[in-house]
Amino acid sequence: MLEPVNVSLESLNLVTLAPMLIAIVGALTILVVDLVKSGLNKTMYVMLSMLFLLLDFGSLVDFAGFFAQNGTILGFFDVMLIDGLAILAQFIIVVGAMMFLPLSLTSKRFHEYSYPEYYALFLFTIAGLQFMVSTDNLILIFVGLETSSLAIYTLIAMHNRSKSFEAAVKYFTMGALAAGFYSFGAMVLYALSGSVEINQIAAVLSADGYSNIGYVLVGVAFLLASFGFKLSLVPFHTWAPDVYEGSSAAMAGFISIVPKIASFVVAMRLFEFLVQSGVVWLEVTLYVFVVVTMTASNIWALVQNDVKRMLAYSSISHAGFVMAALIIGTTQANSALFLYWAMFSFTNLGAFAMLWVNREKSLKYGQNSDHQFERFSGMVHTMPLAAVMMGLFMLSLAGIPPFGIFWGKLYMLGAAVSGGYTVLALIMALNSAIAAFYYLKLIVFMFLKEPDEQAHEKYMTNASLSLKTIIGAAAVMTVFSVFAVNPLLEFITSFVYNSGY
Amino acid sequence: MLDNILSILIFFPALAAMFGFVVAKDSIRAYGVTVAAIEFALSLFLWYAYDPAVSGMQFMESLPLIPAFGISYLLGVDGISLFIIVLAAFFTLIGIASLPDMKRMKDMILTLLFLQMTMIGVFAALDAIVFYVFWELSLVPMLYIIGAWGGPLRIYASVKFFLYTFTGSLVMLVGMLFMAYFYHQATGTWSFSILEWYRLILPENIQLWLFVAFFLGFAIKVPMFPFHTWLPYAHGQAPTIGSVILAAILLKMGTYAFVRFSLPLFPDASVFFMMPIAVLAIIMIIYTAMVAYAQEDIKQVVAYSSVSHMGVIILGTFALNVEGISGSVFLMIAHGVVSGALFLLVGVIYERRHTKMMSEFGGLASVMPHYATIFGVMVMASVGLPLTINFVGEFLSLLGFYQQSHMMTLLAGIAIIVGAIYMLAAFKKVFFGEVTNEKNRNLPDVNKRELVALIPLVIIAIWLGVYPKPVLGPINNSVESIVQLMHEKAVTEEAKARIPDLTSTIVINEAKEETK
Amino acid sequence: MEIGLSHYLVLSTILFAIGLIGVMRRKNLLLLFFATEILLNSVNVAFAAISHYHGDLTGQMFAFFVIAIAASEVAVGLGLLIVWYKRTGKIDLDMMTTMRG
Amino acid sequence: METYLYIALFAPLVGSLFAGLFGARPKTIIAGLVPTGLLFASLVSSTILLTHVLAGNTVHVELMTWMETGDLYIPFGFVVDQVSVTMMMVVTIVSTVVHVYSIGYMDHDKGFNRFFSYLSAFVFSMMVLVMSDNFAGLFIGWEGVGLCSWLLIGFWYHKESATWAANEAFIMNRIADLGMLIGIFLIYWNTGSLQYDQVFAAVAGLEISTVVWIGIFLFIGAMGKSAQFPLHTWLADAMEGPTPVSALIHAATMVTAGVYLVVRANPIYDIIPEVGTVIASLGAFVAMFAASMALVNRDMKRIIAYSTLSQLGYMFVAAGLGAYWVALFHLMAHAFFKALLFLGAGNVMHAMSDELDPFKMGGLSKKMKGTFIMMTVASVALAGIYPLAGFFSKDMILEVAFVEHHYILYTVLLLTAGLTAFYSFRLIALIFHGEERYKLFGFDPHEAYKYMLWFMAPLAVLAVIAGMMFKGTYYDMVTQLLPAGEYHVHSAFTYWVMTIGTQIFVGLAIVYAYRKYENAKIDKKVESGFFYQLLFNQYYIPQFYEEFFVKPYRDLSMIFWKHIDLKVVDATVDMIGNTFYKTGKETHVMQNGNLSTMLRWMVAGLVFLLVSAIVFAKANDIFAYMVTIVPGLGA
Repeated sequence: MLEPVNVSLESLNLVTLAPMLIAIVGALTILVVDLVKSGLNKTMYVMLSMLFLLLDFGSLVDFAGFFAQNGTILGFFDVMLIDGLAILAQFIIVVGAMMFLPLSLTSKRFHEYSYPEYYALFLFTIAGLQFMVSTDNLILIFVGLETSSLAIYTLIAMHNRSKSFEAAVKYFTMGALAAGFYSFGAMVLYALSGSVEINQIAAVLSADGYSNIGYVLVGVAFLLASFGFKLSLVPFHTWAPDVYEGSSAAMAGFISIVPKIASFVVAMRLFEFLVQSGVVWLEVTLYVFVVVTMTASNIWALVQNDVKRMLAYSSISHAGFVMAALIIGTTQANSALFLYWAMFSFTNLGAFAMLWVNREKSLKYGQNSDHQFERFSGMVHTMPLAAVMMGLFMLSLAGIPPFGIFWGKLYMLGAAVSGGYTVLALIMALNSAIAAFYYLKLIVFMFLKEPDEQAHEKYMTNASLSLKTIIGAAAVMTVFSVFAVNPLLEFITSFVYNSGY
Repeated sequence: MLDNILSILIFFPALAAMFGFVVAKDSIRAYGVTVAAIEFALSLFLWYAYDPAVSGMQFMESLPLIPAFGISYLLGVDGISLFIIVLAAFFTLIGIASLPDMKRMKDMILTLLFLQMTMIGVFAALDAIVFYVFWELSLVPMLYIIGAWGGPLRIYASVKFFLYTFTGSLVMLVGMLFMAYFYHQATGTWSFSILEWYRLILPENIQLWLFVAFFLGFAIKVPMFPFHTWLPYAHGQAPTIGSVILAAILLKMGTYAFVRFSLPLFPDASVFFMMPIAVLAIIMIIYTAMVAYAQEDIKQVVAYSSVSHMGVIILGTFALNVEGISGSVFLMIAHGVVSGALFLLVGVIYERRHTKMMSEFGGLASVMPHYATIFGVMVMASVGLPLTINFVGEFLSLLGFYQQSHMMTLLAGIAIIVGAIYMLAAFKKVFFGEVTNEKNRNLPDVNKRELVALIPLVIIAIWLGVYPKPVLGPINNSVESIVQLMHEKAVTEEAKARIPDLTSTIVINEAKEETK
Repeated sequence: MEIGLSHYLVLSTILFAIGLIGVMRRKNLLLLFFATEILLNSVNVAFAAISHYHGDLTGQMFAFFVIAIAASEVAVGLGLLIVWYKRTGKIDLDMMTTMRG
Repeated sequence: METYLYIALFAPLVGSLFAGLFGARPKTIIAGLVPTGLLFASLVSSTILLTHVLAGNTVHVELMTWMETGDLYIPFGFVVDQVSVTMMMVVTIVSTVVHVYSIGYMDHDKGFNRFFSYLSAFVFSMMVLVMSDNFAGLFIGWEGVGLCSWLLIGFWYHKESATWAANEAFIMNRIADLGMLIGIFLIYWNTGSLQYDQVFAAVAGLEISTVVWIGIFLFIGAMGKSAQFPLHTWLADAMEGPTPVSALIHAATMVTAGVYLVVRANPIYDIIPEVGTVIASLGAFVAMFAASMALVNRDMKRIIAYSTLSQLGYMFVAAGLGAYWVALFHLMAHAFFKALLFLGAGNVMHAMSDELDPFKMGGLSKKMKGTFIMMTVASVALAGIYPLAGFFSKDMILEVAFVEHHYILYTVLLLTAGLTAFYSFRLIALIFHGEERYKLFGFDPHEAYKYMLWFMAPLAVLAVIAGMMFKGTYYDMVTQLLPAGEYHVHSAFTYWVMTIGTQIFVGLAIVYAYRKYENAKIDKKVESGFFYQLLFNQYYIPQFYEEFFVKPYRDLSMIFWKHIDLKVVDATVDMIGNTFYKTGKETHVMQNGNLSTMLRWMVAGLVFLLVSAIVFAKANDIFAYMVTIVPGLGA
């Protein structure tokens, strides 16, 4: 006989769902509006979505204040877990979404933006990701993950080019496989511990003294494979370049930042307690993953002919770099992860937005991809300001001080050094040097080469005021990041520390 | 004004460069010259206001930048950095003033102004991270200058320059983070302030590792053998102005950093690595001098000669006594003046003939007598003739190192022989003999614009050779305090013995000052 | 012989292995989707069995969610497949290699 | 007195700068007259200082600080004492004469103004060298004269041989300067100062081995400037410069700087007589060695250059044996008659349109009476015939060697004296006597300007009387500073035998030279002989240097550049970069765009993880199993 359900509404603490609900309601509202009156202009949908994201953001600010005072909040059958990590990650997710959404206000018409469903799916993605980070329940993580992923597959496909369909199919199929890995891994852990709550699994395992270490490792291996896919660790990274190439630059930039931070948070929740409890295998494996991911993707990025594809590999490399935080596992490292990603968001936003404004409607004859390096030849002569901006973003990506990513890199290296991972720090540092080469390659094309006279390329054909504003904001953030670092760092550190990481 | 003069010196050119985007192309040179002149005047004012009797930092500025990680915007100059700052301002001025007409003049001038910011920043920074920021940032304008206005291999050269130095400095960055970590361990707070670090006494084995990490960054920048190969490419491909700034100022960053970081932070490691580094320095001196002798391109001769001279600077630095370090710091300035001038001179002929191959020339002394005279003066300064600026530095550097090792100094002293060989051979090939190439028959002598740059350099080269005291005095005071610091910090017996104790000397000097 | 937990787990593992092999071998997109479904459903078997073994409903709940997600995946996947088929007339994986390197 | 000191020192500098102002312009007579006038002022000042010193005073001034760092303190300090005033007199007298002479000699040269600028600059450097009160200041002058020597040897820079000789001179001197520099370092680190007085006071307290090293290194410096073996080759090549330059720099003044250094550093060398003996031996060797090369040479200027070299050897014998005042005395006397000889040679060259081969001359005494007389006087003085200057100074050196019981040295020097007389009068005979062979070659010789001859006259007078008149005064003055030492053979009989014997020997050599070369017969058989060839080719030493130093250096440089720098050092750097790039190129095909491959990579990754996890978890079991199946693996 089942016990009668007896749950008090207060203990449910439904307010913990507020941020995600706002996004979901926003998505539904858009759909409803479309039902009532179809054929509305995309600007309306963009701004509507922006409003909901702003509300979402507002609720997060509220949570942040609450967390700062009272600490972690549980809710909804203790499934929701609003701790510092959740709030930080949601900030990055929502702010990232708000920065990328206006990129749909292009001056050229693109198929997908005229559909309201696009915006609804976009908001669903955000909601899914928010769920993912604010729980330690494996089921909810799975649901959040799949919600966001399925929406993203569709968003990519909506770009309506043969390459984007190919990208979507590839992403989708591999995603399905990763989902299989995830569920199998979760199943193994559930079998071992009888729970799907990460903290309970941890408690059971350590009470048990990790006697079934072999099975634990099998479960962790499956989960690692699954998140390896999401975080694009080599060799689970193969989707990334193709998906970046196949989707629009705006979408690619979004994929490079927002879903990844969610996966990082889950990975932190999942793996760090294992690393901390002395599962050497995981530490070694992660170490190998970090080093291989950074190095291999850097090496592959060297040989790319397309800027967007190069940036795809670069994103993989950055993800690998940040993964180091999971091995180091100190508060400093985990804070560095968020700092790095916040800085990376702005720079990468700028870089992809720059690609986006240079996008032609269709490929010219003889072109294999949209953003070949040759297109940028001598850009400084024709569009000096744009070239300078792009140069800034590339320098920041390369980790040249005082631009944004440098500070993240500095802090992460500092964490590695303080954590005793000297060799890792050196490998990370030297990888930055390799990476500098391909970022420089674009700078070389833009600044050092003469423009190709025959091409008569037009830059910035896709630019509009909102795109320019976004790029300007990204550039300002990138250049003056040094002033933002301290408040950010203090904020992040206190949140991470108070969440017990 | 005086409280913030360093900030003004650093950011004035950068701001001016930003405003410069608005200035019309035909007026940009005047704008650039004016800005650089103001900057130079400011730097002279800095020199004027600098109290030479004080050995410590002056005009300090402090502003917490990232207090959570101990990074602050900390500036200051002492006798060691003061003159390089003045030199940087000076070279930017004459560099812009003597700029030949070229394509995209505006970009060049604005880039130079940005470069000036980074150069002055490096030498004024007292916080390791701020130092690192300017250190790395200086690569960017230089990359552009070499890459956009350079010769046929310019892209290869500029990218190589960038990546090589970048790689080295990343290792250095890890070293800096380590240093901060140890500071954190010792005191419980984060700090990247060099002055704070000075107070930290590290065990020897840690010193050794950190020394190596810093060394890699500095050695590539200097560049020391065997990390020097980017330099000939960079110089060979760079436009005149690029080579001038690179040789005169940018290379000094490495040697300056040795004095600022390696010596006072790691006195025991400095003693430990003294001999290996001296061996490298001697290889640099002799080997690159021989390579310079084999060159066919006059600019490459000067480029390799730079490496050779940097060897003497390194040697003087690692003499670890006042004479040697003062000499090496002085030689930094001297080499800046002389190699800068030589690159300018090569630029003069390149602009006329668009070739730098020595075989294309010959007998120029009769065609361009003024040019030959100035070139001759600089060649003599380069080979270290007494009463020229280089001699003071080389003499003191070698003299200093002689205390540490007789044989090494004897070998290093070969510098004065091999230096004469390649320089005189090159001078002979270009200027002496009959005019064989018809194209050289009617070359115009140096014009006013070029003289504006060259005459001051000649004057400096001789003035400071005859009367180095205004520069050597402040340098000496600051170096004395560094050497004393090293002596006090040294852990091992050997280091204590190798680094002289100046307590008595300093007391005497203070007494002297008081009686004055 | 009584059917115990281990039997279910072995069955699940075998099914998962079959799914994996299918994922690796299949060149037909539709069959590939079948293989992923097998993967997910093999896990469902295990979840149900473990849930029963622990006497805890969470596992079954997980299984339900997996079923739901599998269903939506099929919806999205088939949608993509149809569009792809409309554009190219093929659902062969080897044709889908315009992006590489 | 200080004013005179500054005038003596800086007047040449002012003259040099003044002439330098006109450097690139066509000839202006004023560019020659002003430096000459200023030099005369310098001469007058020096003379006044000389009287001051003769009165037993010295002048010591400190102009300003030069270098000051750490414990090092080097001022621009100048001292006029007995030794330096001697040198100052020599320098100013000879250079004044040479300046005036050059106004005539360089009359038609394009580089007239430039020449005077260089020449005066040289005098300034030389004055710094001799007047400095410390080793660093000495080194300034040392290098300064080197620079001027370089400028003046290569004065006719369009001539390949001239510029080559200039560079050779500079570089050879640099080699020696390194020794000098090391000597200075040694002095500084052991005595804590570079001031002569402090160093000499402290040097007695040093370990003897240190002093030996100091002495050796300083002498290496002296060897370069004074062109002692094996650094002697540059001097003969330096004759590419204009002849007044040869007279002033490469005979009278600069090349004697080495001797001056040893004399100046006498307190050091006094402590280490062993080194002194080595110096003396080398000096004697060089004296003979150079004289032997002079015997057969067919280049007028080179013959005189070898003679200079030989005489420098004499001076080093004296200095090495501790007879510093004798060395200095011979230096002075030699300066006068050797400068005279060179200037005479310059006249001959002018007359013969720069022809240098004396075999193409002959019988010039008729056309050039003044020159003939002066050169003969100079040669007689050089040969050491009583009562000319050479007799007093050079025979004194022979006596020194004898008295100090260095009989081998004595014998060598005696033989060399004969050789000296022989080659000197071989030259005189070939140039001025015999048939007028120049007619065959179409020359039309003419005597030099009158004023040139007039201004050579003081030198001629000095060459005649310097020994006779000044020896006593000089001795009294100089020995106030230098160790006194009367070198008299104890027995009067021996003395007279020696003196008269030497005179006769020298006289015979002169007569033989006249007899043999009056008619400029060339003995083919002798010429093809081994010794003749050996001497004519300067013992093949230049060839040896070319073959074993210059060429290997050039080749090694090429190898270093082309093969080491580019192919090893740089290639390594590029290889590291290329390795990454190539690895990328090779492996990025794994991203072949095929979905199946991608999925397989994912599964492969999973399998890898699983396998490693299992291996890790079961490591102990697996190891145990391995031990059982492979016995002997050890536990």
